[in-house]
Amino acid sequence: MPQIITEQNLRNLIDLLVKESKVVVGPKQADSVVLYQPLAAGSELTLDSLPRRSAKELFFPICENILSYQRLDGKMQVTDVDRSRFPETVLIGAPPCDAASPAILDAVFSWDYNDEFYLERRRKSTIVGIACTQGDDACFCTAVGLAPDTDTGSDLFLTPLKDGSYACKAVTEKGKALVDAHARLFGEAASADAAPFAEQGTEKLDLVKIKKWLEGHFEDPLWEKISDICVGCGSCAFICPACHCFDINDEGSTEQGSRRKHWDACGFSKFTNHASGHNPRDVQNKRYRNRIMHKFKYYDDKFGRTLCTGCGRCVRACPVGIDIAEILSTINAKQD
Amino acid sequence: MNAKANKNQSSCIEPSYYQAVTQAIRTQAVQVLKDGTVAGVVGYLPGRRKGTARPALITTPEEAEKLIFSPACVNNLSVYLTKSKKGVLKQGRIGIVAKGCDMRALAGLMGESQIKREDLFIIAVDCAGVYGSRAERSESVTEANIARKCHECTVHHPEGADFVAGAATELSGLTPLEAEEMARIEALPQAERWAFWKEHFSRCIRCMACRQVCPFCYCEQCLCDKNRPQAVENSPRPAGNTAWHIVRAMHLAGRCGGCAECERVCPMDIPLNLLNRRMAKELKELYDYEAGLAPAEKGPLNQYKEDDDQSFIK
Amino acid sequence: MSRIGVFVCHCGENISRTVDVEQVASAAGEIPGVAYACDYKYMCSDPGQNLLKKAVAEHKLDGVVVAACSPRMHEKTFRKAASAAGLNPYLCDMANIREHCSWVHEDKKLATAKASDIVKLMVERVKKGKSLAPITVPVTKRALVIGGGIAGIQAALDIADAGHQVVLVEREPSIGGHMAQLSETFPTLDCSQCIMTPKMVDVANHPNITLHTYSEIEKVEGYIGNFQVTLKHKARSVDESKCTGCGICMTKCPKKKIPNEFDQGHGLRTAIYVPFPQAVPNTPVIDRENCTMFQSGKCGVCAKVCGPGAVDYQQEDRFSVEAVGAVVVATGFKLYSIDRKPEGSPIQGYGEFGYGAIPDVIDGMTFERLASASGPTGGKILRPSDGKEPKQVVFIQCVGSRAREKGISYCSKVCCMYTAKHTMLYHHKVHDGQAYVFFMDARTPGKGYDEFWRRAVEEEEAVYIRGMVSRLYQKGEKIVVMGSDIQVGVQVEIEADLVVLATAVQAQDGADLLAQKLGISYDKYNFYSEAHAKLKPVECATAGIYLAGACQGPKDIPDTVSQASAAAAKVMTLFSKDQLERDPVVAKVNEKYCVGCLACKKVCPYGAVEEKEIRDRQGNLVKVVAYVNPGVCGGCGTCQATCPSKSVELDGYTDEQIMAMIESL
Amino acid sequence: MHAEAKQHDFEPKIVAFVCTWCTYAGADLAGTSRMQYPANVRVLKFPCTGRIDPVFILRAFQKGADGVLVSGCHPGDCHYMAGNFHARRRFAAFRALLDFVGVDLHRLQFSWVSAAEGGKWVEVVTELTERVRAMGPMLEFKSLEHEEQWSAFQAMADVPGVVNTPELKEAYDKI
Repeated sequence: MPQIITEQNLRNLIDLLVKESKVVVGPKQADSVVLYQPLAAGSELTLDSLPRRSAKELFFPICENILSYQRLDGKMQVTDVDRSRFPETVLIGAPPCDAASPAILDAVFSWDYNDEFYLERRRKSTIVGIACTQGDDACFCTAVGLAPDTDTGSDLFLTPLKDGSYACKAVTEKGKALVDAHARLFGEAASADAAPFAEQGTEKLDLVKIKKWLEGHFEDPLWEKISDICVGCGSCAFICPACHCFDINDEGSTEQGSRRKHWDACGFSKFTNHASGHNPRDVQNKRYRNRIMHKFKYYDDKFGRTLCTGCGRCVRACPVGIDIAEILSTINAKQD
Repeated sequence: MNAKANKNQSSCIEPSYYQAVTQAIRTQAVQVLKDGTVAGVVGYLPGRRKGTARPALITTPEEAEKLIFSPACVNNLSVYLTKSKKGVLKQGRIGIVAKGCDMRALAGLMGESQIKREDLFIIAVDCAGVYGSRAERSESVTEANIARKCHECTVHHPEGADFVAGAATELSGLTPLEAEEMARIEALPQAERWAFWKEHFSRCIRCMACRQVCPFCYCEQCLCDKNRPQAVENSPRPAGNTAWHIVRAMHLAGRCGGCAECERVCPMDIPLNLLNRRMAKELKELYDYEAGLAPAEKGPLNQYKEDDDQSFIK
Repeated sequence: MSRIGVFVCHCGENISRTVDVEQVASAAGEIPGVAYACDYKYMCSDPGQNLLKKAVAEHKLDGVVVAACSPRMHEKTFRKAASAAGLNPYLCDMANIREHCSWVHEDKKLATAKASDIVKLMVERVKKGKSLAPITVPVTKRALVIGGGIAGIQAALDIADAGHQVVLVEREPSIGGHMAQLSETFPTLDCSQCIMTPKMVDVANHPNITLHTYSEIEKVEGYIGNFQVTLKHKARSVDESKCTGCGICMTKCPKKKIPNEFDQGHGLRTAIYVPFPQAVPNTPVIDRENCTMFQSGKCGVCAKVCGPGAVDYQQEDRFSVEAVGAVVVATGFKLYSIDRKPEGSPIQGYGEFGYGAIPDVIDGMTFERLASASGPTGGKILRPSDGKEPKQVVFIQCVGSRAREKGISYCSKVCCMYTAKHTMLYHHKVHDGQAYVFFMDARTPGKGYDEFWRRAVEEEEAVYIRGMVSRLYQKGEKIVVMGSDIQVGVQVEIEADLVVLATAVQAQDGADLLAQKLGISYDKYNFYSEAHAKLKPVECATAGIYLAGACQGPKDIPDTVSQASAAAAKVMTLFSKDQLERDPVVAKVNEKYCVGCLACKKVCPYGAVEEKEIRDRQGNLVKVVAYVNPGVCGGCGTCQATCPSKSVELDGYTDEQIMAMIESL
Repeated sequence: MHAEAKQHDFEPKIVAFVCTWCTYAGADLAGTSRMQYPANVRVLKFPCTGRIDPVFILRAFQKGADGVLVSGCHPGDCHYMAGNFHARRRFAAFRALLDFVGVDLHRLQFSWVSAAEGGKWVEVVTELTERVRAMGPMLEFKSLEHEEQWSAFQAMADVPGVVNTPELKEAYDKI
C-alpha cells in the first residue's frame, strides 16, 4: 500500500518546515486572488483554486537584483548577490501544470549560460505536486501531453483521495528525503480510491503535426487572423508557467543603483525594438506568432520539449479572449 | 440625462434581451457592409468556451451574420481605433459596436483628435449590463454576476449613435459598489489608505494589460517605457509599480470615460477603476467636468478659469 | 563622461563669510564628470572671467558651473565668458550660493553643505545640457507707445525722430496727460503748458507718428519683434477726418454745465467737448452719458451747426490691428483720493479728513488747476466752496503715502517738491496769505531741489510744521486742522480757509488688466515691474516691452522724460537689426512619437503650436503631429508638462536635466 | 533676527520647484534683504510652474524628499500669461490623487510667491520645514524603494565590493 498524508498532517508538515527555517511556498489567498506565496503556517494553504500566477516565480522571480553598485571614495564598487544565502524552499500544492514547468525551464537556464540565479534556487527547492481535481473549460494539459495526475517535475506527488487525505509518491530522492525526515506525519492508506481528476475542455493535440505545420508557415494568413485583436499586453506571458523571457535594467543614479532582471514579454511592442529604431516584429501579429512559434516549435527544436503545460491561464486572462487552445486545435486540424 | 430612460426595471436580465440586441446588430452590420457605408465593423464574435466572446474585425456581410452581443461582450472596442486597427480607418469608414461606456471613450478620442466622427458608423447598444470579471457565465445577468461598473451606470441608453440596437431594461436596486468602496477608502486614515494601495500595487506584475486595453493609452512612446530619463522604474517592484499606477491615473484624469477595462483585465485584481473614479469625482467637483459625455474641445486639465479653486495654495 | 568645470566665487566675503568655499570647490571636484574645480575671490571680475576662460581651454571643459550669485545677476556675464572661451553659452550655468545660501543662512556648516548640494544640482543639469543656438526672428520696425502723457510723448518723439514708425495710443480724447494739467513746474517754475504743448503739437505733426486718441488696448498677441496689437477705437461720435476743429459745436451745445475732468471737476464743459483748449487732436468728442441726443434722442444741435458734417451719432467702437515690434508702456498714474474705500479694500480712505466731503479740502492737482492761468479761476487762488480768496492755507503732506495703516507704504516722491511749489505759487498770488505745511521729512534729492525747498521756507515764508494732522473738520467757514508739532512737542490747531492734501501717487485704474493683456508683471500696488531694479530699470521681463514714467512707480517729470528716452533708446537698439536673436529656450516636438492629441496646442499661452501633417514619400498622410513655432514659443514649458508621452520638450529644461537634478538630491 | 543654531534630531530634506520669474526672484529678494530661513531647502528652477510635471514631485518623494514645495507667480502675474493657471488645475488634481493613495498632503505645499515677496518665501519655506521636521521622515516612498516582490529573496552580500562570480570579477577588474 502507498503512503498517505492527511490534510491536517499536510498543514502540520508546513508548520514543521517553517520551524526548520525553510521557506514554504504554496497557494495562499491575497485579497481576491490566490497566489503562490510564502506560508507562515499550514493553515494558510489554499488548495481550492489554481493560483493566478504560476509557480515559476519561485525560481525565476518577477524581479530580482543581480548586482548593485555604489561609488565609494571615488571608485565604483560592485556588489554581487550572495546566492549561497538563497533559502531552502519547499513548494507545496502545485498542480501538474505548474509542477512541470521547472522541468521544462531547466533546459534553457542551463544551456549556453548557466543562470546561477535560477539554478541555485532550483537546487535548493523541493516541489510537492498535487494531482488536479479542479479543471475548467480553459484547461488543456492533456492536449499538450500532460495530465491532471502527471508527476513530472514533482519531487513528491500527492494524489487526493476520496476520504480527503492524499496518497504520496516520492518521485525523486529529494521527495523521499522530505518524507523520511517527517515520517511520523505519513501513514498507510486505508483505501486508495483517488478523487476524480479534473475534466479537460479540449481533445488531445498532435504536437508533432503542429510543429510540422509551424515549420512551413512562418508566413501565413492565420497569424493575422488570430492575433489582430491582440492588444499587446504581457498578461499571457507573465502568468504563464513556461514563458521565461526577461529584461535587464540598471536602475538608480550614477552614484548607486542596482542591475535588475525582470520578466519581459514578446507581446510588448518594444520587445524587439532595436537601438537603431528598427523593429523586426513591427506589428502585433508577428509578436503573437512568436509566442506560438516559441512554445511549439523553437523550444522543441532546441530542447526537445513543448513550452506549454496547458494550464489555461492565458486563455482565462487574455483581455481580448485570445484562446491558445483554440488556435492549436485550428492548426491541428489543418491538412496542408 | 437619458431622454428615453426606461423605467421598467427588473432583477434579472433575460437571454432574450441579448438575443434581440444581437439580431439588431447583425441586421445593421450586414446592411452597412453591403451598401458600402463602412469598410469593416468592429464587433464581438462568440469564443470557443461557452458563454465567452471576443472582439473581431469583420469585413464581409457573411461574417456579420455571426456577430453577437452577450453579457460576455465586455471589451471596449474603441481601443482598436487607436491601436491595432488604426490601419482600417484609412480604408474608409468603420462600424463599431459600442456600449454607453464605450461611447464615452469615442467622444474623448474625438476631442483628442484621434478619430473623426465622420469616419465612424456607431452601432450603439442600449445596454443592460455585462458580466463582471470572472463572474459566473450563466445565461442571464443578475446582481451576482453583473460587472461592478454596471452597478452605477448612467449611460445605459447611449445618445449620438448612428444606430441603436435593442432596448435595455436595467437591473433594479443595484448596490453602488464602487462608490461605497471609494467612500470607504476615503474614510480610512491616511496610513491605512497607503497600506491598502501598497498591498495592491505590490502585487502588480507590470503586464501592462491596463495600459494596453485603455482607449486613452494611445501614446506611441509611453512615458513609463522611457529610460532616458527614467521617470518611472521599469521593473515590477513595489516602488516602480506605485509610481506607474499614480502616473497612469494622473494621465487619465479628466479623460477616462469609466469603461473600467483596466480593472477588468488586471490579472492581479487591482481595483484600478477606483483611482480613475476618484479623479473623475474630483474634476467634477472642482471644475464641473465629466469626461466623454460629448466630444469636448478641451479637457479639464488643459483649460482653466481665472477663478479656479486655489484654496490649497498658500 | 562630461568634463565640467566648477568655479566657486567668494564674492569678496559675501559668500565666503558663511560658506566654506574651499570645501565646496573640493567637494565639487569629487562629483563624477567634474574635471576641474576651484574657488576665486571675484569670479565676475576680469581676472575671474579670465580664469574661467583659461580653465575651459586648459582642461578641455565641456560645461561650466559658476557657483556665485543669482543667475539673474550674472548669468549673462558668465555665459559670455564661456562663449568667448569657445563653449556653448547654454552649457554654462550658475549655482546660486549667495542669494539662496550665504545671505540667508548663518550656520557655516549647514550653509556649506547646502552650497555643495546646489553646485551638485547644477553640475547634473549642465551634464545633461545641450548646446543651443539662438533663434533668429524678423523684427517689425514699428513701435507701439501706450499712453500720451509726457512719457509716451517723449518716447514716441524719440523713436520717430530716429526714423521709425510709431503708433501712439491714448485712452483720453487728447494727449497731454497729467503734465498738461499742471500750472508751473518745479524747480524752475516754468509754465507746464508752455513746455508741454509744443511737444504735443510735434506729435500731431510728426510724419512717423500715428496718433490714436480715445483708444485702448484690446488684445496683445505675438512676441518681441512681432506683436499684433488689437486697438479699440472708442466711438468719438465725431469723424476725425472731417472735423476742422472750428469749435462751433461746443459753443452751440446746450448742455453746458458738466464738470470738466481736466479741471478736476471745478470748471465746466459742454457735452461735445475737447478737454482743454490746446488739446491734440483738437477734435471734440461727445460725452454720450451727458448728451441730450444720446439720452433722449432730441437735440442734434451740434450736427446741425457742423459745417463739414463731422458729427456722427451712429459711430460705433472700431477695432484695428497694428503690427509692431516693440511696445513702450507709459500709462502714468492716478492720485489717491481720501474717499471711503470699498469693503475689504487693502487701501483705506481718511475718515479723519472727512472722506473728501469737505469742499475746501482739495488735492494737489486741484490746486494746480486753481493756480493755472488756463484753469477754472483764471489763475486766481479762490476756494471752491464760496470763491473767496483763502488767507490761511494748510498743506498736508504724505496723505496716503508712507502710511502703512492706510495700505500704502511707499513714498510718492513728488509731493515734497510740489507742495513747496504750491506754497510759493500761493505766496506769489496771495501776498497777505499764510501757508502752513505739515510734513514728516522734506525729501528733495534732485538737481536744484533742495535749494528750491529752502527758498519756499526761507524766502516765501511758508511755515513748515514737522508733524502729522490727526483730524480736520469744518467749523463755520473755516476748517479746523488739528495736528502736532513734534519738534516743539505741542499740539497745533489752525483755522484754515483751504486745505491742500498731497495725496499719494497710485497706479492707474486697470493697470493690472493692461499688464495681463501684455503679459508683464506688476507689484502689489499694480505698478509695473522692471526686469531688474538697477540694471534693467526700463525693460520688462517680457521681451520687447519697455516701461516709461510713473506706471512703473512715482516719478517726477525729469525722471519720466529720462526714462522715456531710455525706453526709446532700447526700442531703437532692437530696431537696429533686421533680425533678432532670441533665447533658444523653446519647445520642440519629437515627431516620431507625437500622436497628435494636441493637448499642447490647447494649453499653449502663445498659440505657438500648430498642426503639421506628416506624409510619406507618396504623399499619403501618415499622421498629424504638433509643431511648435520657435518664433512664437515663449518657453514656458506648459506643453511638456501636459504632453502625456513627453513628445514635446523644452530646450534648456529637458526632462533628462530635471530628472538628473532630482536624482542627485 | 539671528537664527539660533538649534540642533534637531531630524533635518528634513525639502525640495522646492519654483518658477524663475516670481518665486526664484522672491527667494533672491529674501537673500538681498538678508532674511534668514532654514537651510533644508534645495531649489530647482523652472521657467514656469506650467513646466512642472507632477512626475517630478513623485520622483522627488521617491528619491528621498521629506517635503516638496511648488511655488510660482500669483494668478495673473505669470510671465507666460497662463502657465500658472494650468499648473493650478494640474496640481489640484494631483493632490487629490496623492491623498487618495495615502500620501500625507502636509508634506506637499503649493504657494504663490511673487518677486516682491521675499518675506513670504521665508515664511513658506520655514513653515514647511518646521512642519515636516515635526512630522519626521517621509517613509512611505523611501521604504518602497527597498521593498521587493517576495520571490526576489533579498540576498545582497553584506560587504560592498564582494564579487563572487569569476566572469563579473574579470569584467569588473577591466574597468
